[in-house]
Amino acid sequence: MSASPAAKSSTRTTYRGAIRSALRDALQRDPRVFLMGEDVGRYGGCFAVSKGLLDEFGPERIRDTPLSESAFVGAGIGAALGGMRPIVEIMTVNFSLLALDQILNNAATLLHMSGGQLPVPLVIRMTTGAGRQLAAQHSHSLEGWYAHIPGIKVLTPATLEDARGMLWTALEDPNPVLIFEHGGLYPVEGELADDAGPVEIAHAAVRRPGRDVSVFAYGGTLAKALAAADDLASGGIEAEVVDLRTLRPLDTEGILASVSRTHRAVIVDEGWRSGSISAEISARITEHAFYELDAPVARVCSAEVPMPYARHQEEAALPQATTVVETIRRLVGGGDA
Amino acid sequence: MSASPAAKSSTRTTYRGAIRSALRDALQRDPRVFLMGEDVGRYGGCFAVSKGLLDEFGPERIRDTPLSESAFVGAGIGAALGGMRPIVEIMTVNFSLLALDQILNNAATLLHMSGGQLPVPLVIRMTTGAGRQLAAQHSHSLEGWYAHIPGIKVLTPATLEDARGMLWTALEDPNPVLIFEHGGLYPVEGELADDAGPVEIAHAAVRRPGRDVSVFAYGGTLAKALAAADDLASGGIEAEVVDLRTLRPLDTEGILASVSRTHRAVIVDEGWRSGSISAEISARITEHAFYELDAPVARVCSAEVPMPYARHQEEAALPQATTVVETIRRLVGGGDA
Amino acid sequence: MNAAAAPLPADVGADAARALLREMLRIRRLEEKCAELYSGGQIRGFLHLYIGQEAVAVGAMIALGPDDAVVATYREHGHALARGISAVSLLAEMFGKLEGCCRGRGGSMHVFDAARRFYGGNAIVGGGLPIAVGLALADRMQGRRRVTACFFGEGAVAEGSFHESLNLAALWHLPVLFCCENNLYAMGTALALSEAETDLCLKAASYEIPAWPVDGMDVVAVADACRRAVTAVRAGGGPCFLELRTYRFRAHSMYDPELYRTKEEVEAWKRRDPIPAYAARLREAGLLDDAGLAALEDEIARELAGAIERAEAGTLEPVSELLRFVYAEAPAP
Amino acid sequence: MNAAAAPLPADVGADAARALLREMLRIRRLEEKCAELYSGGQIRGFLHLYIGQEAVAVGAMIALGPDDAVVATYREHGHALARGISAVSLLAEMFGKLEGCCRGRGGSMHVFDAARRFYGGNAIVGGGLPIAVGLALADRMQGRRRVTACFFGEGAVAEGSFHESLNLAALWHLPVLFCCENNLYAMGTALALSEAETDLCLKAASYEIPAWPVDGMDVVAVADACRRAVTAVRAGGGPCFLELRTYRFRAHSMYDPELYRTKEEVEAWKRRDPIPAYAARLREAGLLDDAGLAALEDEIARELAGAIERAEAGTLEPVSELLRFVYAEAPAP
Ligand SMILES: Cc1ncc(C[n+]2csc(CCOP(=O)(O)OP(=O)(O)O)c2C)c(N)n1
Ligand SMILES: Cc1ncc(C[n+]2csc(CCOP(=O)(O)OP(=O)(O)O)c2C)c(N)n1
Ligand SMILES: [Mg+2]
Ligand SMILES: [Mg+2]
Repeated sequence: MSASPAAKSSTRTTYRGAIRSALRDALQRDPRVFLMGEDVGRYGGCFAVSKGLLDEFGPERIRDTPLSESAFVGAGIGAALGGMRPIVEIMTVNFSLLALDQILNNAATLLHMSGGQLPVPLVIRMTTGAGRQLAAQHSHSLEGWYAHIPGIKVLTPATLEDARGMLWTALEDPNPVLIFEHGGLYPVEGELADDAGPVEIAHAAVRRPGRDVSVFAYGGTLAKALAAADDLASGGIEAEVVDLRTLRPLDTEGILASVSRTHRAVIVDEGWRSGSISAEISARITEHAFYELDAPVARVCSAEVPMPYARHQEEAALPQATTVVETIRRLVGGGDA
Repeated sequence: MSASPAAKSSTRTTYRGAIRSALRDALQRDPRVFLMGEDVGRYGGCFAVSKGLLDEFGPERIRDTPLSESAFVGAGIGAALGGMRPIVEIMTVNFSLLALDQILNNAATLLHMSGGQLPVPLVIRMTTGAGRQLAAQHSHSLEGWYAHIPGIKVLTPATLEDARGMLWTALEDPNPVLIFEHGGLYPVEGELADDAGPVEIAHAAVRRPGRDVSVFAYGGTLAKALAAADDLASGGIEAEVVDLRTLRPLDTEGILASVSRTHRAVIVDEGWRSGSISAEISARITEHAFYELDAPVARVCSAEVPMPYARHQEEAALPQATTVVETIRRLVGGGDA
Repeated sequence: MNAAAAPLPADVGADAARALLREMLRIRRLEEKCAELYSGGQIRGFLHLYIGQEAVAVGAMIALGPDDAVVATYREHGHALARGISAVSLLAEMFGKLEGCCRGRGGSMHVFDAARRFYGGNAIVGGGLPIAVGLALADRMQGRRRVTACFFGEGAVAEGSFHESLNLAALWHLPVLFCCENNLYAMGTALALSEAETDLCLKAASYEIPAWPVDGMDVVAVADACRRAVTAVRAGGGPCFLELRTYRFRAHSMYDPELYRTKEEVEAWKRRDPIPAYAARLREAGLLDDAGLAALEDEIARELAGAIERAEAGTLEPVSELLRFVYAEAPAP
Repeated sequence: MNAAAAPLPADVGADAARALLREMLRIRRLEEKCAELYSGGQIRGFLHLYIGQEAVAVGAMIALGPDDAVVATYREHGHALARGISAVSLLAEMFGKLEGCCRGRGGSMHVFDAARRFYGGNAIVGGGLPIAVGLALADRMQGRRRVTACFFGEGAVAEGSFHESLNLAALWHLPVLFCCENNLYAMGTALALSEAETDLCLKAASYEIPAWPVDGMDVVAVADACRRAVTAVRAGGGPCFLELRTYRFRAHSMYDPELYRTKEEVEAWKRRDPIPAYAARLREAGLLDDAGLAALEDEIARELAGAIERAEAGTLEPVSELLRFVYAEAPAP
């Protein structure tokens, strides 16, 4: 673990692989860390993220749980209170509703209502998002919705670096941290520095600078925003793509800094439009940068519909790069989005 | 039940009484209607809303349930599918998280994902809100959060007429309808027409006209908005107070109509600020009426904190008429809110 | 009479006895096609095959009448077919076509058919149980002598909704038949790793629900047990619980590398395959011969080929209709 | 030896025996004061009195060591006092004062004391059980021979979290002592209206958890049962479940009109009041006389008067600190 001379070398891996090595790393570094969730062990993880970890760390630290989302999330809270550093995996966000009482009424409140006595250093990971024809009960994107809850942090890694580094940072955070991994990202490949380590989680990141419009995206929508920016660039519009990274607490300053450069903003959000995190971002921009805006803030969100199975309907329901392009063209062209 | 000559007469009652008579009325009118929930029967309802109904309608139709929020809400869905018109009472919104999977994954999706085959004519009532020193786990205002979910409707009666009339309308609606009753409103007294009947739920209502600023409120915040408007009027500022009434679907047109009259908007919302329904309203106003606005849309929300027990801290955490007044003064005075 | 050794379910004629074989075979062959179609990319999303468990759905469905209701899980092709939903309607659904039973919106995991009182197709483990309780409550309150059969895997037993639902059904004496298909695994989690008490009938007993285990690889045993249970439930005695001991021969879904069980274990269970076992019994009883079986296979192959062709020829729901039925278009009946 | 008739818990000396009475009396008198203070508006929000159930908390707490953990509900004044949280800290909390154990943020329903491993004060029925399981898991994984005692009412038994938690604790052999305080009502809902099977120990048995009923009106029986159970749990045998049969003499909370039970029923239970019953046994054993009792009452009255005075003199948390501790200020230890 010491800084090696080969520190600048990198390895080709996937988002999945980056999370797996982050897990392995955490388990090696801190004996208080353990992973618990449905099928994280013998099955190898529903999305193969934890494959191999059971053999390496044994069933005490890689704990297959019964189908009991409420109990094992609550047990994660209790274990955190008891001095452990649990990583609880909820297989997908769709099942997290069964544990929401524990998350909102306990994890998020214990420190405050105990007058500062009881920090809950718990990490909850879950897969989120649509795009794989999994239909109405398996396609939710609720990370923006979770960001409503004070007392928790909400992280949405969109890159390999963040997939690798956010877990470490989350484990060092004394608060309950929810990490949403977009299911569509697991197979995404890229280079990852061999010495990739923890990343700060307080700031949004400009993934592509531009002067004409700010495009805010996160997790599964970042790639769409970048594709849209590429497309627009060929038409002479320079979009600045900002990866929000953390949905709670939002990096308001980072958002405003970008808007103050571009004077236009679009948010690309896989959540249902009404009451989405994109609404919050829009509201904050209006509140703080109203007089800087050359056009109303626009949103590209999911259609407000339980996700249909059929591919063409799912595509129609989700934000797409093409919709982002059209929206920005309208915005920069001067019309309302 | 025929239109009587005394139709214009009215009776002094409470918000609680209005709901009780709406329940009684529904139970009398339609044999498919029944009420089910914790302590709705023998106890008389946690907030005495259903007091007396067990004696009148018997235990088949006034069903005390075990403490099993997930099962009895799901049973409400099933009973609706089976031809009944269930009214499920979740004692308070705080416990509704235990039933959220049933609400979001079943009630809200069944019609769409079955291709239109399975409407779910279910009414779920629950108490919401803070203000009675019930602390962090008993003070949530999640109605705006629920409004994120497509497939359900969200009603927030603020007046006696709506408390009396929305239940009827909800029962005639083929969709799952959630009615949030603010706990602080139950004892509020007023006159209610003896022939008060169903009310439409598609539109917001102007409760006090004004030309200088639109104040949007609902449920428990309406009275605060009206109080603020009174106060402001003495200083020459005429606030138009709009009662949103229904949080999903939002009456966008009604909201915009008011803003186009006043050119300024404030939303008063008991939810936590980030990701609240007030953010959605702000975003919509920006999207549709940006060029009409003389000032950025402002929000007065709850502090983002698990609600503390101590009275002074609870008061500090909640939106208050005084904060609304200050916000509007700043807004109309020309500064940012 | 030893039910497990009986050639036919009690009181069932020769044609009905053969029909049990046909139904099991239809499910088997349809799902084998599904696996191919999935590899070919025509079916997508999650696909959970029922292969190995056919005796359960087929045996149970003959115990139900047309007015009874069925609630199932994401592993419900077998139940849907056995309940009378056509292969073409099912396949078109999996192809995402408008002609599918749910307009292509549900796919493999969400099969619904209101006319047949087939209420899903629920993809949240344990999510269907409260709904079954409610359907039964509606029947009870409306004085209808109907039964709601609720199918779920043994993995669901650990969920809170199982506990709440069984208690509610028992407390209110509701006409629910709880059919727990114990195929020993929930994804990769063996029953002993998910339940402190692995005798599932004992669990049911803790709600005072009569419960008994059934050999789920024996369609006759399943049919007899379900008919007995349905009779008791319909008579107003409250819910019953059956533990149907079975096994899935295929992976949990098309993504599953099956790291958690041995080939030997799978092979051992395959030797108890309910279809050849039942076919042999029909032969012994003189109700089936080689020609009869060949004819049956042929009939099913033709049915499925036709169904696939028609499903493929189906249309796509117009994108303009994406938002239809988020809310109902007409008052509820 | 018949435990119910024993004058003292086994192996407990005279002082300790008298301490049991003192603790029960402290709780009783404190809560009587709370009721007054509520009427006077000094305590607000929901207030759930433990009066009638004191033998449970007092008997159970003496079975625990300082390293063990306690999880309780919104009806937890008794547990908090018996665990060593001071009356002044508790009262200041109920007055909403900074000097309260939670800075006045929790109030009556949310008493916490990290130093005493007192983890609430949970106001969601059933919400504490999973947390207790996790605390026990942490102890197990860190090789500490500690026990977590988890208190909840019989109403919680219907919740899904009860089921999931008992299963998890049993499956993983975790050191949890589940203390179910069966006071026969959940608000206004009698046990028979909420459970199909009202024998709660049978329910626990369905997770293979050893369970036995205890006379919760008898502090000696409670203490003996808890010590036996704690010994088993600490030895690594996995969880135990105790059904502590008790009764609350007062309304559910200060708002409850008590329509659901008769005065006669309440009176009948009051004749089994654990405090006079135990006092009588101490007298019989020669450990208490009139003067002793009067001295005790006096001592408690003085303690409480002092505590109220100090709590009243407490300060209010500055409004500027409202947002403190929404997130932690320092890394977790
Ligand atoms: C609440 C919930 N948690 C997790 C999942 C993911 N999942 C889908 S099927 C399954 C296994 C269920 O096993 P079982 O109930 O035995 O049914 P089987 O698949 O064996 O038919 C799991 C864990 C889910 N769909 N819902
Ligand atoms: C999940 C949930 N549902 C409902 C309530 C409202 N409620 C508070 S206490 C209570 C009764 C609980 O009864 P029991 O568990 O027997 O405990 P007791 O009050 O008798 O001590 C109810 C229904 C709640 N706090 N949490
Ligand atoms: Mg299974
Ligand atoms: Mg009780």
